[in-house]
Amino acid sequence: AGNGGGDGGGRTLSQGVLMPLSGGLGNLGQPIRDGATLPFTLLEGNTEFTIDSQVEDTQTDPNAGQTAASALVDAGYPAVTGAAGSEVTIQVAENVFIPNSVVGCSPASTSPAITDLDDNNLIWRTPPTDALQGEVLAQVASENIGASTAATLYVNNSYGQLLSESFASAYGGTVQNQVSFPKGASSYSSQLSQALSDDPGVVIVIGYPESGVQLFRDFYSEYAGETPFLVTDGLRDSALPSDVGNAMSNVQGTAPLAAGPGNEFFTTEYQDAYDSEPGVFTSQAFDATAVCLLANAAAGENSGPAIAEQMQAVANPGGEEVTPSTLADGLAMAAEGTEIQYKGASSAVDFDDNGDLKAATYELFGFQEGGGVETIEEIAFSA
Amino acid sequence: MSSESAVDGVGEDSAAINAAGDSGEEPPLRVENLRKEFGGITAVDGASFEVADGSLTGLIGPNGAGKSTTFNCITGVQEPTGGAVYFNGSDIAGRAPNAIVNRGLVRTFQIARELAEMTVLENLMLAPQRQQGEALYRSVLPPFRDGVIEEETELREAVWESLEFFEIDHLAEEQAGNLSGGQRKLLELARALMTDPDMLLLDEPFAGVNPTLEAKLLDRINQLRAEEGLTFLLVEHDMDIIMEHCDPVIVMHQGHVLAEGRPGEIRNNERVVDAYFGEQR
Amino acid sequence: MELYARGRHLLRDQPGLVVVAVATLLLVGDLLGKLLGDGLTAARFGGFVWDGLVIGLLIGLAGIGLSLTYSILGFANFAHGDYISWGAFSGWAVAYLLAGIDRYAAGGLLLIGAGDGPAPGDVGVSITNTPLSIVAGLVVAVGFTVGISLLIDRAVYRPIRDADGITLLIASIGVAFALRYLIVFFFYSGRQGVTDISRVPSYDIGGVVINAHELTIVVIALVLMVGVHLLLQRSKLGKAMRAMADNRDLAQVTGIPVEGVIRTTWILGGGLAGAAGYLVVLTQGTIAYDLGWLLLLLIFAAVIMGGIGSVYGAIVGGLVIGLASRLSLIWLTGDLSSFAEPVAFGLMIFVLLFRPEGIFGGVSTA
Amino acid sequence: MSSDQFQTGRLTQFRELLERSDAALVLTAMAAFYLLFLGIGAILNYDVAGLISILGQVTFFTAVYALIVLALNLHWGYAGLFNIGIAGFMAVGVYTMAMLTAPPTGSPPGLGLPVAVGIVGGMLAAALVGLVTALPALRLRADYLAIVTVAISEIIRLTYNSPAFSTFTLPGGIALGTGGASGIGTVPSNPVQAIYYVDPSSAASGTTPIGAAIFGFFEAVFGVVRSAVIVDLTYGLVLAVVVFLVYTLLARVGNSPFGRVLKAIREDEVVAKSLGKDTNRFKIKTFMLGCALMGLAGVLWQGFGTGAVYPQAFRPELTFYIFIAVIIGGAGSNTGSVLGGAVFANLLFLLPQYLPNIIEQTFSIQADPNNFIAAVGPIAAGEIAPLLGYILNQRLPALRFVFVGVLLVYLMQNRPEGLLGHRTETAAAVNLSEGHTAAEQTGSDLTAPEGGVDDE
Amino acid sequence: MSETTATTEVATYDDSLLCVRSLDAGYGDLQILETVDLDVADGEYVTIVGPNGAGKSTTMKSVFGLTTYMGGQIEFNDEPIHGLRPEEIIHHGIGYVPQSDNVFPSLSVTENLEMGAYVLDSVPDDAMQAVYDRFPILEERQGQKAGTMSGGQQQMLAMGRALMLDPDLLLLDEPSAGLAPDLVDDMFDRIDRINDDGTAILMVEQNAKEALKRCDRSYVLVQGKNRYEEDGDALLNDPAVRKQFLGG
Ligand SMILES: Nc1ncnc2c1ncn2[C@@H]1O[C@H](COP(=O)(O)OP(=O)(O)OP(=O)(O)O)[C@@H](O)[C@H]1O
Ligand SMILES: Nc1ncnc2c1ncn2[C@@H]1O[C@H](COP(=O)(O)OP(=O)(O)OP(=O)(O)O)[C@@H](O)[C@H]1O
Ligand SMILES: [Mg+2]
Ligand SMILES: [Mg+2]
Repeated sequence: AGNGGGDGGGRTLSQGVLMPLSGGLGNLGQPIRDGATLPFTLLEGNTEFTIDSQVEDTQTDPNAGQTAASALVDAGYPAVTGAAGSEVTIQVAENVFIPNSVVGCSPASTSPAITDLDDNNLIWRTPPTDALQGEVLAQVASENIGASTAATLYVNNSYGQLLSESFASAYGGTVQNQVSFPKGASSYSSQLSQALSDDPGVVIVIGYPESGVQLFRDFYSEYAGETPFLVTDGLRDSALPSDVGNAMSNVQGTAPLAAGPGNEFFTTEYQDAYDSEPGVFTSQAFDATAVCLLANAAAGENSGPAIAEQMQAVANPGGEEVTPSTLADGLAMAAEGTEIQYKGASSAVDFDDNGDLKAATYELFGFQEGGGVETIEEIAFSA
Repeated sequence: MSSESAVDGVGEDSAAINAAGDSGEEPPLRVENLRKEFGGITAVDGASFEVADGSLTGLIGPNGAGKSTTFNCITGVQEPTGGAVYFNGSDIAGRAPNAIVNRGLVRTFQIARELAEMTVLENLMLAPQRQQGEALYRSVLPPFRDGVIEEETELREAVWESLEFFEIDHLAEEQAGNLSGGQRKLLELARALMTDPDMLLLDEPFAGVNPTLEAKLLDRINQLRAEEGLTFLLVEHDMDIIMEHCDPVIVMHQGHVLAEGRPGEIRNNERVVDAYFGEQR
Repeated sequence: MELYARGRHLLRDQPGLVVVAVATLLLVGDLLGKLLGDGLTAARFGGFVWDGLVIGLLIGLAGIGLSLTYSILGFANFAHGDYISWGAFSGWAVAYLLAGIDRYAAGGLLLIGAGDGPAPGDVGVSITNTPLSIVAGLVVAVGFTVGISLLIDRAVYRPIRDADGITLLIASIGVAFALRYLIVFFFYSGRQGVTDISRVPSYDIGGVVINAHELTIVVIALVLMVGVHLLLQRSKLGKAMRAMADNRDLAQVTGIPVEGVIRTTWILGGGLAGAAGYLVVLTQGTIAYDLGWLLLLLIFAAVIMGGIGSVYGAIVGGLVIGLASRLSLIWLTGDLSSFAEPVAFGLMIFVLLFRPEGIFGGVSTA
Repeated sequence: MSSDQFQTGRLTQFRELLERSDAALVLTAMAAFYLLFLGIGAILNYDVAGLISILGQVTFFTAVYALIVLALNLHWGYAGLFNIGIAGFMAVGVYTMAMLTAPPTGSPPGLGLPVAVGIVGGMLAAALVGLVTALPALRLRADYLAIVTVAISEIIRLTYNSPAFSTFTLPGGIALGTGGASGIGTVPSNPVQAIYYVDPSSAASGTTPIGAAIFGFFEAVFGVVRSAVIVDLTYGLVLAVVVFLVYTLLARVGNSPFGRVLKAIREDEVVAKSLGKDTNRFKIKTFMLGCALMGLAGVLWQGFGTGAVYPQAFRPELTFYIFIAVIIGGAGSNTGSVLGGAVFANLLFLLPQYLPNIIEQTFSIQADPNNFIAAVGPIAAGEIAPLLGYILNQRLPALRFVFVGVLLVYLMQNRPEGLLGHRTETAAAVNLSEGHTAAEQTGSDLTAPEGGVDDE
Repeated sequence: MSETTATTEVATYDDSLLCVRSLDAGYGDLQILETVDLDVADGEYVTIVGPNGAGKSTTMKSVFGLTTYMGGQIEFNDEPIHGLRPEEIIHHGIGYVPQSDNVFPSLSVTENLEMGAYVLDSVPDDAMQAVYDRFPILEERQGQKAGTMSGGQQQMLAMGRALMLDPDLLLLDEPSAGLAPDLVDDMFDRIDRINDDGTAILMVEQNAKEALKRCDRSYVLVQGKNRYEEDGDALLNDPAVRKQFLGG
């Protein structure tokens, strides 16, 4: 546990981090973990509070995730940033966080199923639910691309299944095929040929870079590469075009826009600390940790239920504005009982009563020649 | 020995042996036109013979004549390509080996097949037929288990007796795989006897057994015939044993029965001498 | 009448065969119907066949080694898949290094783009663009895998040479775990692009698109298979291997240098595994630490279907598995497409039901 | 007697006790594991609730591993059936349970039947799938059977994983589903919760009188407010009882004529047949019984233990873990199976999860290079911290598997018979050496009439 | 008749080809042989008889380096060979035909013989022909898979394979077991001829009467120890030996 805080005289704020650092989402989880622990680094030496933190690895596996979460809870952490994959998040919430009254705030789980958890207000998240993204996708498909037919190719898990469904129900045109594909397969030719079989106006791909690399490689080596594709947040990876080996100019995507007021500050700090670009959900991870810390300071004790009670209070509008750059001051204000509102790196962080974001801004992005992602358009959405 | 054997009344020629079947009494084992092919090789080629009740019948023939294969077909270890095998009147050809053993026809293997990682005791305890405890529920459920324990206690007695007789009681707790070649043959024979059979097919039981013990075992076989009416069919290459103890003797050659009759006749049968004895003695 | 009687006979004696025949007829009939109607274009069908052949050859190539070690050493080597993975990683590390050393730092190249290493599109490895580095990579893949095979044999299997097959099998599971996660230790755990697909020419043959990498694979796989065939047929080594598969104790008593033959077996088996792993990446274009492990069950299916110990069995089994897993997609559409792999396994089980020793079982052809 | 002598005397006595009594052996081992993990909890500054939780986890994982290792031992240790499809049979058990009991309104919908029906149904379904697998098993050599079972296990997993059966409608119009890759999240809650909560599915529903008393006691005496840890510990203890029952059952199976036939089949099936045993029936029965127990283990572990069912929990790796555990314990010995399960669960599964924390607690290494070259490069300059940082912060999970692999190889080379596999446990309902005069005096007084149950 | 209990009484042969002294050997930790002494002179024909489990096969295996060596020495042509591997021992000029499983069933007859000469770079044609001359049936069956041959033919093949390198000493473990009487005689005749051609023979036999009749000298082994050493006929006529080991 990195005992930050130096000689500060304040009390200790305990915050756990639970991320997939190995297994299927290991590559995705490591940068998110970096985002989640960045507040600790920034606060070190700048605040009265001592910050006690611990990182655990879910191994992208619900079982291992449960043990890892228990380790955090047993060590007395009242709030946890995590987990990432929706299956693990739900499992850990139901079996560990909720029974033990610990706050869980996921920076990356977007499954609509999380909204309805019977959670005593313990479970929160900083990215928007995919119920929204499905609508955004549908809107982009019909309006921006102008496609009246579509096919979806979705990774065969909770994320892919539910997002594909939510797109299909929001889409005005015809969905010709919904084709699932397994994670980590060595070829996606057959799935591609099925999705493309009726010549759809647009193909929606829901997945992660790990499978995306293979899928787009298969696509470009077997087809002319002109059909418009739309991908989702999971595939917003600036390295994708160079990994695939194609400019991917026919591909656009939607993702929750990291467009909070503190985004610029966050980006510089992240680059400074880790020497690489912040990836998908890293800013959400920063915000999840930050909100939990603020709520902890406001609660005045390392207690899950007390922190849960303060989550909306410190995040939602009303009071002094706190941003990533003023986090240390924010903690002090929260502890004094001053009313604050956190406006984060990813969004303004405004929670509804289910623990979801009330509003979200999405971006329509495209891949740049020679790597990188550029925002084409911003789409604001509120639930 | 042969003087007191149950086949004493059998006539001079082989036809008389067959007559035993006609006289209304079905012989325990009757093999009719048995065939077994392996791909292109015909190992048994229309063999027909009978084994009379209570006899110690010898089955001899050159290496590769089809003796072991005949045993395998009779006991269900291999499925015959054609022909019939009657045991106590019913056709058993093609039945599962265990079904045949359950009817009382048991065999030993030419190359001893001990259960290597079980103790000698366990090897023998396995043999008795229709043990209650072989039913899963009886072994497990308390009201039945007492009966199983009782039965096991009884079997244990019998097993120890057998071990002592075969002079391998000092090896009782030994893993069967650690026995020497000859000791394994003894275990094989003892185990077959523990099944309490009506008829035994013995495939070269004495090969590799030292002569002193061999004589003792033959005595035992004759005793079992006399006292319990067991029938034996014996494959053996040791002519001294065949001549002294077996009556009648069946000679197989190239998969079929070349001759059968009393040892003396066989000894002097020209075709048999040609095919089998060679220039010996 | 005669026909009827024969038919009845067949139905009674070989019900399995009849079922297989009927099912095959139905499938072929349906396939023809689809091809003649518009359910399936010839090009799509051809695509399936070609894909099946390519993957089948690779499975067969990897299967030869598994089959040899299986019959001669008497155990199913569950680490074989991870030999394949190491072949892929070692070979591609070198191919990358050679292709990009003029422009990039060696470290990132050797780790095949791990961390902040250069991207495949920038390094630009392909058979037409950097043929020499591809060939050098293949040689290293073979050599390196041979090396670890021998090393592992010395350290792991040799001390327990006389143990039963199951003990060795379980030890090989241990080896598999260690090897697989050592790749993660040195490289990474995700799947990474490797080849430069923009520089792989492809040819349209009657609507079937065949790219240069697939052609390369087919050529190399066939050359290696013929080579192994000649080696085992022409030298007394092949006989010694069969003798050892028959009875290792007797081989020792006869004066066959048992350890030497075992070493040769590992050299062959490991080398082919390394080559197969390297070539798998050439066709997929991506590399992942568990690529061999994911293939292993299919390879086992192929080897067992073909009959353990038979080189030709492994090749035929590989082709059958490869084709079955692709051609089944003609019928398994929509959500059912995820059943292509189960179909391959099912086929293996089915074959075992009727030929418990495998197609070439009992006939050692090494 | 000097105190030194006294001590060694005690020690020998204790060792003899361990050799004689399996119960003492298992209890001692468990005590050691409990102490180890309490120590870890202490290092990590856990409060009492945390300590109870860690004990609950030790109990839970030991029990579930022991349970399934016992089931495998029946297949592999006794009958020599080389089943490496364990994960698949577990999956069938837990999926059937979940589909029978999940609420019809849930997503995916289930049949909403009582939990007891689910448990029995799960075991039966696993046994039935076992039957279907056993049919080819009867014809195949051991290693071929292994491949067939692992293939079937993969077919099962891929079927549950497939979106094709995510939800489907039975002929009668009843909707049912596997949930595809997202699995079934609406598994009925752990039955022990019924002891503590008015509504077993919700901790918020209020406590039962028993619950109030026990929670109150812990809160008053230890200051434990996290009642969940007490529920978990209770479940662990319930599982320990299940393990004991299964152990007794299997010990009886082993020490009986039935078990003797199984052993014979393992050695040489033709001989067993030639001694009149209908080996096929023995094999089928055994396979089905073992599969039913695997199904039960699936239900108790992946079902009630984790509250949700996912296909990815049933990858072949799980099967290999179980095999490793059985080998550690010693194939053929039931006590060994329990010990092997305990050793694997605690030392190879749980301990590595706590290890990084302990290491971090002791030394803090900030360096965190993200690739191997960056980690070893600085060594030339005498800096070892980057490498350590790389190992600890980046690659510890991978090294854990490397360690498991190396350990397995070590075991196979040095102790292939496992901890207790060297013990020859004669398959008979009575002591066979007894009754023979020469052997009478040896150890007959030690043998309980029930034979193996307690001294197996 | 001399009952030898210690090495002292064993006659030492100056021209000894194989010389075993105080050999202790066994399997793993299990000791089977205890101070076994044994000599075979150049061209001599020696048999070992004894009850089942006496350690006869173990003695043969020990000479050929197939057991755990525990002490004593084995010299061949005055060179110590204990602790060597079988393929090295073959080079010294010893051939061994095991008691059972002594052919490669899936190899043809010719291939089986080729294996016998594996240690050489190429198979000497004349050696192969010499074996064929000795066992004409093998020449007839050149291409047949050894596993499909009858027991007697397999025994000949095994012997032929051991003769491929023209060894100075041939170890035979129960060569007559399981053979039909004509073949038993035939086999013993062939062994005689091999011996006549100058190859020393060390043979284990249960068919003790026949073996003792033909050999030059014999050892009786009981429970892993030498019990008697004598020329064959003398043993055959010794009433004690007859009673104990030859069945009266
Ligand atoms: N499984 C088999 N496959 C092919 N051929 C076989 C098989 N079993 C036996 N044979 C052949 O069948 C013939 C008869 O063999 P069998 O073992 O019955 O002879 P036998 O009379 O018992 O000889 P022996 O006295 O040597 O034991 C032989 O030619 C043998 O090679
Ligand atoms: N591989 C082995 N492991 C352990 N013990 C063995 C092994 N092989 C043989 N033995 C034991 O060594 C002793 C001598 O066996 P050996 O085979 O040498 O006897 P033998 O004199 O050849 O007897 P037989 O005439 O029956 O073949 C026996 O008690 C046997 O149980
Ligand atoms: Mg025979
Ligand atoms: Mg012997």
